[in-house]
Amino acid sequence: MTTVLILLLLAIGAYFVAVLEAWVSKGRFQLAAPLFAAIALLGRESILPRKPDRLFFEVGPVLLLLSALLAAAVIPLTPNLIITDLATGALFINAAMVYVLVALLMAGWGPDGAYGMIGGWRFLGQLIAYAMLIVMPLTAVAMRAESLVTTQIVVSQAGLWNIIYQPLGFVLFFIASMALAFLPPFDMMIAKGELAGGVEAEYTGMRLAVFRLGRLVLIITLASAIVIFYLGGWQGSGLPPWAWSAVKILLVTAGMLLAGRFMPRIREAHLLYWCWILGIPLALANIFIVGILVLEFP
Amino acid sequence: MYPIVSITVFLPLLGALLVLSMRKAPPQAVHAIGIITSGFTLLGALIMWFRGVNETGFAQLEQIDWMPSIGAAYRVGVDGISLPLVLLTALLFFVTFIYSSKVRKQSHAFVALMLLLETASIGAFTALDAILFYVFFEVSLVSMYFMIAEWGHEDRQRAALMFFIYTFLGSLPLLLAILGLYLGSDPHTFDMRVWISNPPLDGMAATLALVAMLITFAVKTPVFPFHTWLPAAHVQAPAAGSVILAGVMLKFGTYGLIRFALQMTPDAFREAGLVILGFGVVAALYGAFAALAQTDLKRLVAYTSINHMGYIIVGVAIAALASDPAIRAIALDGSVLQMISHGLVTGALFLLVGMLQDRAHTREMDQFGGLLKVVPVLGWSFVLAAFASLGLPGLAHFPAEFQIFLATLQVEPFAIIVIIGIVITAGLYLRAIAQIFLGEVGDKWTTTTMADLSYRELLALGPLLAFTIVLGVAPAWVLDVIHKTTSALQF
Amino acid sequence: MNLIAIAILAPLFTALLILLLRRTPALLALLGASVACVASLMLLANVANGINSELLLPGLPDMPLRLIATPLTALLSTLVSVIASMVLVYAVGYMQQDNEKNRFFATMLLFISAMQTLVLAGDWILLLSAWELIGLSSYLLIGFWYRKPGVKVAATRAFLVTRSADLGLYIAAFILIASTGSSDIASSLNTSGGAAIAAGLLLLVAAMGKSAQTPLHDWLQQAMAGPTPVSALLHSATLVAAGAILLIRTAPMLPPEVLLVIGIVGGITTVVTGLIALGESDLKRMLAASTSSQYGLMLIAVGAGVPMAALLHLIAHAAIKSSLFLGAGVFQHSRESTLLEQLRGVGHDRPKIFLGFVLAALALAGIPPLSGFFSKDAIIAASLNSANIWILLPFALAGTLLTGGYMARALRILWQKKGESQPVNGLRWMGAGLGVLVTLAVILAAFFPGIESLLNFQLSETSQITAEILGLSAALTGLALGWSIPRQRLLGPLLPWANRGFAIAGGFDNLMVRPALAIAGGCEKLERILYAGVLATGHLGLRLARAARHNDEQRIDAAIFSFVRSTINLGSKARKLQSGLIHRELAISTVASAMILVFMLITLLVY
Amino acid sequence: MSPELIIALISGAALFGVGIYGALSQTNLVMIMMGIELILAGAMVNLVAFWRYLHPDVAAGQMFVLIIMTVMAIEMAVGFAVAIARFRAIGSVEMEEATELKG
Amino acid sequence: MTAQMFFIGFFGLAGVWFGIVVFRTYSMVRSALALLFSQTALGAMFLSMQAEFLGVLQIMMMATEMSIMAIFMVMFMMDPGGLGEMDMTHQKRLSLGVGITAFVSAVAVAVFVDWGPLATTAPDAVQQTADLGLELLGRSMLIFETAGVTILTAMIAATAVAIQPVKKASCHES
Repeated sequence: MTTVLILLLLAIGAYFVAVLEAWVSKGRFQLAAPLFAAIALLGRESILPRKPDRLFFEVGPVLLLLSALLAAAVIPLTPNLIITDLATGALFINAAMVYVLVALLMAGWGPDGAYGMIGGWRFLGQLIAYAMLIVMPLTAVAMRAESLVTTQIVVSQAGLWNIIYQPLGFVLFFIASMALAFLPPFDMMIAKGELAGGVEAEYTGMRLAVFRLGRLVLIITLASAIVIFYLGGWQGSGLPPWAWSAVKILLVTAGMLLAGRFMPRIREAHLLYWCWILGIPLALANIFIVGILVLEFP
Repeated sequence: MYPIVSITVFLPLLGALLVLSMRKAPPQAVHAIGIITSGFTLLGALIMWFRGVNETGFAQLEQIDWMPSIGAAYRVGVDGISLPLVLLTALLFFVTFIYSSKVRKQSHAFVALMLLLETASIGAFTALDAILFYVFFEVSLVSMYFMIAEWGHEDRQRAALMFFIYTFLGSLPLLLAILGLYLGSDPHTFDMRVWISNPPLDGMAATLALVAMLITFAVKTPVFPFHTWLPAAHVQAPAAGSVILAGVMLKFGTYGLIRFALQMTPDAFREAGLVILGFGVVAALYGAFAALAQTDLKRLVAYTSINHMGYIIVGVAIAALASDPAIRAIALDGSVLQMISHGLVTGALFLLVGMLQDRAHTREMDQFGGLLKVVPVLGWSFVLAAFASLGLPGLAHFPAEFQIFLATLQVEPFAIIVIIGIVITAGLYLRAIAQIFLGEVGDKWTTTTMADLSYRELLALGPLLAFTIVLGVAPAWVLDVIHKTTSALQF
Repeated sequence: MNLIAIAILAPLFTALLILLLRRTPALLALLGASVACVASLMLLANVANGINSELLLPGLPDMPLRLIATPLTALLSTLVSVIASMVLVYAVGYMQQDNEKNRFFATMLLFISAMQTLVLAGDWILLLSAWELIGLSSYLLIGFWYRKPGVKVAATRAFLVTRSADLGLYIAAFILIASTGSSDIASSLNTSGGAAIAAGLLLLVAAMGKSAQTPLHDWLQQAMAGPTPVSALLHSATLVAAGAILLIRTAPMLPPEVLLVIGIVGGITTVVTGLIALGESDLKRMLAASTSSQYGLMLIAVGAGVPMAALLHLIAHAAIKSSLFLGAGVFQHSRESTLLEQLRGVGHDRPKIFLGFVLAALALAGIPPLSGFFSKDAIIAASLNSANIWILLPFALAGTLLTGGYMARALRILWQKKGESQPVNGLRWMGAGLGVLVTLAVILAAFFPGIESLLNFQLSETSQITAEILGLSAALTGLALGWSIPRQRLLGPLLPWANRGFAIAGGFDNLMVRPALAIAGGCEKLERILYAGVLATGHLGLRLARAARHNDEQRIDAAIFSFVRSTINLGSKARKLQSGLIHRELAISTVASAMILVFMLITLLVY
Repeated sequence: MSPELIIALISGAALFGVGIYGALSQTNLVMIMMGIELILAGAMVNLVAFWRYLHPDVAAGQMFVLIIMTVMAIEMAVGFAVAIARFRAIGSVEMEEATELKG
Repeated sequence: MTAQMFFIGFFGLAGVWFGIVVFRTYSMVRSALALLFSQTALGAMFLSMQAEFLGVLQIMMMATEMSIMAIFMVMFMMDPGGLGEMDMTHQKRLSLGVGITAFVSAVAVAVFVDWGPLATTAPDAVQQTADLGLELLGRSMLIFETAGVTILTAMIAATAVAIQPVKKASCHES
C-alpha cells in the first residue's frame, strides 16, 4: 500500500518538476504544458538506428527510471511512509544512484552513435567527479545520526537541522546531486548545444519519454534525499509531517533548477578538477568538523 | 771484556752494508773497504787465537737470548777444533779479497757477497747454537750461488744452480737431525754444548739422526756418491769463489761431521764407524784416481780436494772407532790439521789456477808446456803448492796425513790402503807439472802474452805458501790448540 | 846453538841467502858446505870422545822430533858433508856456463841439509820427512835442465818410484810407532815378532826404492839426465845410500828371515844391475847401474848379519863412485856427450883426470891397497861366515866379478886412441874437487880400523884370508874379462834385455802406471755417469712438473669446462620455459600451485 | 550440511573456474584482469557464505570481504596503469606481443 | 528449499552465467557490462545471505569499477564493438581444462569437507553494520588502515605510471 502511495506521489512530484523546469527555462507557468509535451512524444515514431546494440538501446532509459525509483524506496516522506526501511538506507540511495551512470552508458553506447557514446563517457567522467562528494557528506550525516537508517537520520535532526549543523556538507551534497541529475550547469551530456542532445540524440518517441520521465523522477528523489538528510525531513512545527516534506521537496527542487540557470555549462574535466582539488578536501574537513561536533555536543 | 768473537763474526757484515750503501764509490774504493774489513776480521781472529782455548769445553763464550721460549739463543764460542778453522777462514778471505781486487764487474755486489760469505763462514764455525749454525750454513750457500752464477766462467748458470740445489737439498736432513736432537734434549734446548756434554738421542733415534747428518755432511764435504756438484761448481766458479768454496765451505762438512755427528751421537757413530770409514777410503781413492784422469787443471785440483776430504773422513771414522783416547786424539788432530792445511794448500792451488786461467783463458793442461821459463814465479809457487798438496813432509799436509794414517793403522790396519792415495796424488801432480811447466815452451806462450805474477797476486799467494811451510815444519803451534780439545774429548 | 843444528841449518840458511841475494851463489854454497863440514867434524870429534848429544824439537803432540849424534850418525854426517863440499867445489867449475847457478846451488844446499837431517834423525817422523825431502831435491835436481827433452819424464819417474817405495817406510814407521808407542828409532829397535818382520820387510821395500834395488832400479839410470855433480852427490854417495843407512841402523831388530830376504834382494840386484852396467852404452848410466850393484853388495852384507861391513863399503863406495862420476863429468864436458862411443879415447885428452878415474875404478873393483878391496873383502867374509853361505857368497863373488868386468870395459873404451874434445873451462875447480875425492878414495882404507873402533865393532877375523883371496881373484878375472872381451860376446843373448834394464813385463810402466791410469779412466767414466745421473734426476723432476701441468690443464680443466658447458645448455633449455608470455606463465603458475596443493593434500592424508 | 552453504560454495567455485578459464585464455590484458576480477568475486562469495553460515556473529568475516574489495580495486588501478603505460609505449596491450620479459 | 536458498541459487547462477557471457561475447562493452551485472548479481546474493552492508557496498562499488573497465575496454581493444567477431583467445583447451579442474576440486572441497555446525540465523542488519563498524575501527583497525593506505599508494603509483612523460627539452640532447 505505501509503495503505491509513494509511487503516486512521485508521479505528481515529477509532473510538478516538469512544470517548474518549463517555467524556469521558458519563463511561462503552464500547468498543462508537460502533459501536452508527453502526449506529443508518445505520438512520434520511435526510430531504430541501423546497427544498434538492441539490448542496451532498449534497457538504457528503463534502467534510468528504475534506478530513480529504487533510490526513492528508502526515502521516508513521513515517519511511517517509507517503502523499506533498510539498515543501510543512506548507502542504498547512493548504490541505486550509481545505476544512473550505467543507464546513461547503455543509452549512450546502445544506438551506436558517436554523440551518444561520448555523452555517456562524459557522464562517467562527471560521476568520478561527484561520486566522492555524495558519499562523504552522507558519512558526515550518518556520523551525526550514528546510523545509516534514513528515518533515524531524520529523527537525529530533531533538535537542529543538518543544514545548520553541517552547512558545508549541505552545499557539497547539493552541488553533487545537481551533477548527478545532470541539471543545467552540469548537463553536458544532454545539452543541445554541445553534443546535439548527447545521450538523448538518438532517442525518439516512447523511449525518449521514458528517458525524460526517468530524469524527472531522479530529480524529485534527489530533492527528497536532500530534504531528509539536511532539512529535517518531515519535521516541522505547524504543518502535518507530509505537508512539511512536500513543501521542503518543492522548495529544494525549485532551488536546484533556479541555481543552474545563471551558471555557464561546466565541462566534466573542470568539474573533475574542482571536485578533486577543492571538493574532496572540503568534504574531509566537513567530516572532521562534524566528528568534533558530534563528540563535543552529543 | 770485548765480545771479540761476535765482533769478528759480524764485522764483515758491517763492511758489506757499508759497501752496499756507497753506490757511487769507484771499484778501487769498494775493494779497499773489502780488504780493510777482512783485515780487521783477521786481526779479530788473531786476537781470538791469542786468547786461546781452555782445557775442556768451549772458550770465549758469548750468549744473548734470541728465542728463549724454544731454548734457542745466540751462543758463540770456540774450542780447539773451531778456533784454527776461524783463523783459516779469516786468512783465506783476507787473501781472496787481495787477489780479487781486480774484479771490475759489479764490484759492489762482489765485495758485499764475499763479506756476507765471510760472516756466514766464521759464524758457522763459532756458532754454538744449532739454529744459528744452520742459518749461517744456509746463508753461505746463497752468497756462493751468486758468486758462481755472476762471476763464473762459461757454463756457470747450470753449475751454480746444480751447486745450490744439490747442497741445499742436502742440508735438509741436517735440519731434521737438529730438530730430532732438540726434541730429544729434555729441557728442550738448542745449545750444542748441552747436546755434546750429554748426547740427547740414543738407540734408533740416534742412528736416524746420525744418518740424516751424514747425508748432509756427505753432500757438503763431497763424499764419493754425492760429490758430482763439486767439480762442476769449481770449474765454473771464479778463482776467488773456488778458493773460498774449497778452503772454507768444504770445511763446514767435515767440521759438522766432527761437531754434530761425532760429538752429538757418539755411540751411533761408533756403530756406523766402519761404514763411514769405508766411505772415507772410497772417497779418498776415488778422488785421487778421478783426478788422475782429468785434463782440466781446475777439475784436477777439485778432485784432489775430494781426496783430501776423504782422508779427513777416514780420520774422523778412525777417531770414532778408536777405543784408546790417545789414538782418538791423534786421529782428530790429524783430521782438523788436514782441514786447515787443505784450506791453505788448495786455496793457494786454486789461486794459482785462477792466475793461470786469467793469463791463458783456458784450463786444459795440454794447451800449456814449459811455462816455468815464461812465468817462473807462478811456476815455482805451483810446484811448491802441488808438492804440499801431495803430502810432501815439511809442508802442511804431511803432519796431518801422518797422524791420520798412524791412527788408521793402529785401529783398522786394513784401511791403510788409503795411503796409496798419496802416491796417486803425487803421480797426477807431477804429471801436471811436467805437462804444464817443464819441457819445451811452445811459441804460444811468450813473456809478452803471459806476464809473471803481479804484485797483487804475489801478495795474495805469499801468506798462504808461507803458512803452508810454517805449518809443515812446525805444526806444533796449531796442534797444541787442537790437541787441547781433542785429548779432552771423552765419549 | 849446538853442532847438530849448525850442521843442518848452515846449508839451508845459505840456500835461502842465495835465493834472496841472487849473487855469487857458488861462493855462498861453498861457505855453507864448509861450515856444515866443520860442524860435522866437530860432532865426530865429540862423539869420538864419548859425548853423544841430542836435540829435541817440538814435533807432533807427545811425539817430539829428535836429532841424535851417535857415533854412527856423526860418522855418516861427516861423510855426507865432506863429499858434498867436494862435489860443490867441482860443481863450481862444472856450472860455470850455466845461467841458472842460483837455483842449482840453492837446491844442492837444500839437499845437503835434508841429507844431514836424515842422517842425524833420531825419530821416525824426522827420518821420514828428510827421506821425502831428499826425494824432492832429487826430483828438482834431476829436472834442473827441465827444458831438455826426456828430463821431465826422468824426474817425474824418479820421484814417483821412490815415492811409492816410501809407502813402505810410512807403514813401517807406523807399525813401529804403534808397537813401541813412541816415535824414537832407538827405542823401536827392540820390537820383535810379527811387527818386526812386517816392519823389516817394509823397510826393505823403502830401501829398495831409494837404493834402486832390482825391481825398482831403472829410475837411477834415467836419473843421469841431471847434471853430473847431482849424479855424483845424490845418485852415488848420499841419496842412494839412505836405503842402506836405514837398514844398517835398524839391523839389530831385523829378524833372520828378513835378513835372508835382504840378502837375496841384494844379491839379485848386484847380478842384474851388474849385467846392465856391462851392457850399458852410456858411461853415466853404466856408473848408475854399478851403484845399484854396489848397494846390492851392501845389502848382502846386511843380509849376512854384518851391517858394519856394509857401512864400511858404503863409505868407501861413496868416495869412489863420486870421484868416478866427477871424472865422467869432465869427460862429458870435453866430448859434449856421455855416450861411450863419443868418449872413446878421451883419456888421452885429459890424462890427469883419467888417472884419477883409473885409480877410482881400480878401488871400486877391489884392488888391495885401495879402500874398495878392504870393504868388499869384509862383505865377502861376512857372507862366508853367515848362516846361509850358499846363497850369499856366490852372489857376492858374482858381484865383484861383474864390477871388475864393466870397470875394465869402461877403462878400455876410454883409453882407445881416437876422438878430439873441446876445451873445458872451469877445469881447475873440477880437477881440485876430483883430486881430493880420489885421494880420499885411495887412503880411506887407513881409516877403517879407526871407524871400527869408533863404532866398537870388531870385524871377525875368521876366514878373513879366504875372503880376501876369493875377492881378489874374482876382481882380477872380472878386470881381465872386461878389458879383453867386448860386451856383445860377454852378454850374448842377454844384451838386448839388459839394455832394456831387465824390465819384467814392461817394468814400472805397465805394472804400476798403466793400471793406475786404467782405474782413473774407470773413475772418470763413473764420474760422467754420476753427473749424468744427477742431471737426469733434474730432468725427471722437470718432466714430472710438466706432466703435472699437462694433467692439470688437459684433464681437470677439461672436466670443469665440460661441466660448465652442460650447465649452460641446461640453463638455455630452462630459459625457454620462461617465455615472457603472461598467459603461458599464468598457466604454469596455476598448474604449479595445483601440484603443490595436491602434494600437501597427499602429505596430509598420508600422515 | 545445509544446502545453502553448498550452493553458495558451488557458485563461488563456478565463478572461480570461469575466472581462471578467462584469465588463461584471453589474449588481452584487460580481459585477463576481468578474469582475475571474477576469481576474486568467487573468493568473496565463499567468504560471505562462510561468514553467514559458519560464524555470523564474527564481524571479522565481513571485514575480509572489504579487504578483498580493496584488493580488487588495487588490482584494477595498477592493472590499468600498466595497460595505459604499455598502450602508450607499444600501442597495444595484446599479451601475445609482450615477450620483453623473455628469459 | 527455503526462499533464501532459492535466491542464493538464482543469483549465484545469474552471476556465473554473466561470468560466462563476459568471455563469450565479441562486443567488449557487452562483456564489461556483463561482468558488471555478474557482480551485481553477487551483491544481490550477499543481500540474500543477509549480509546487507556488503551487498549494497558490492553493488555500488562494482558498478563504478566495471563501467570504468568498460571505457578501458573501448580504449584498448582493437574491435570494441565486437563487430569483427575476432577470436581473442589462445591456449583454449589448456585454460578450459584448468578451469574445469579448478571448479571440480573446489566443489569437491566444498562438498567433502565437514564444515561443522551451521548457524541458522544471522544478526539483525543494523546490528551487523554496527558490529562491522566497531570491528573495522576497533580490533582490525590496523588491517583496515593498511588497506586504506595500500589503496592510496596504488592510486598514486597508478597515476605516476600512467602520467604522460613530460617531454623535457633535455638540455644535454645534442
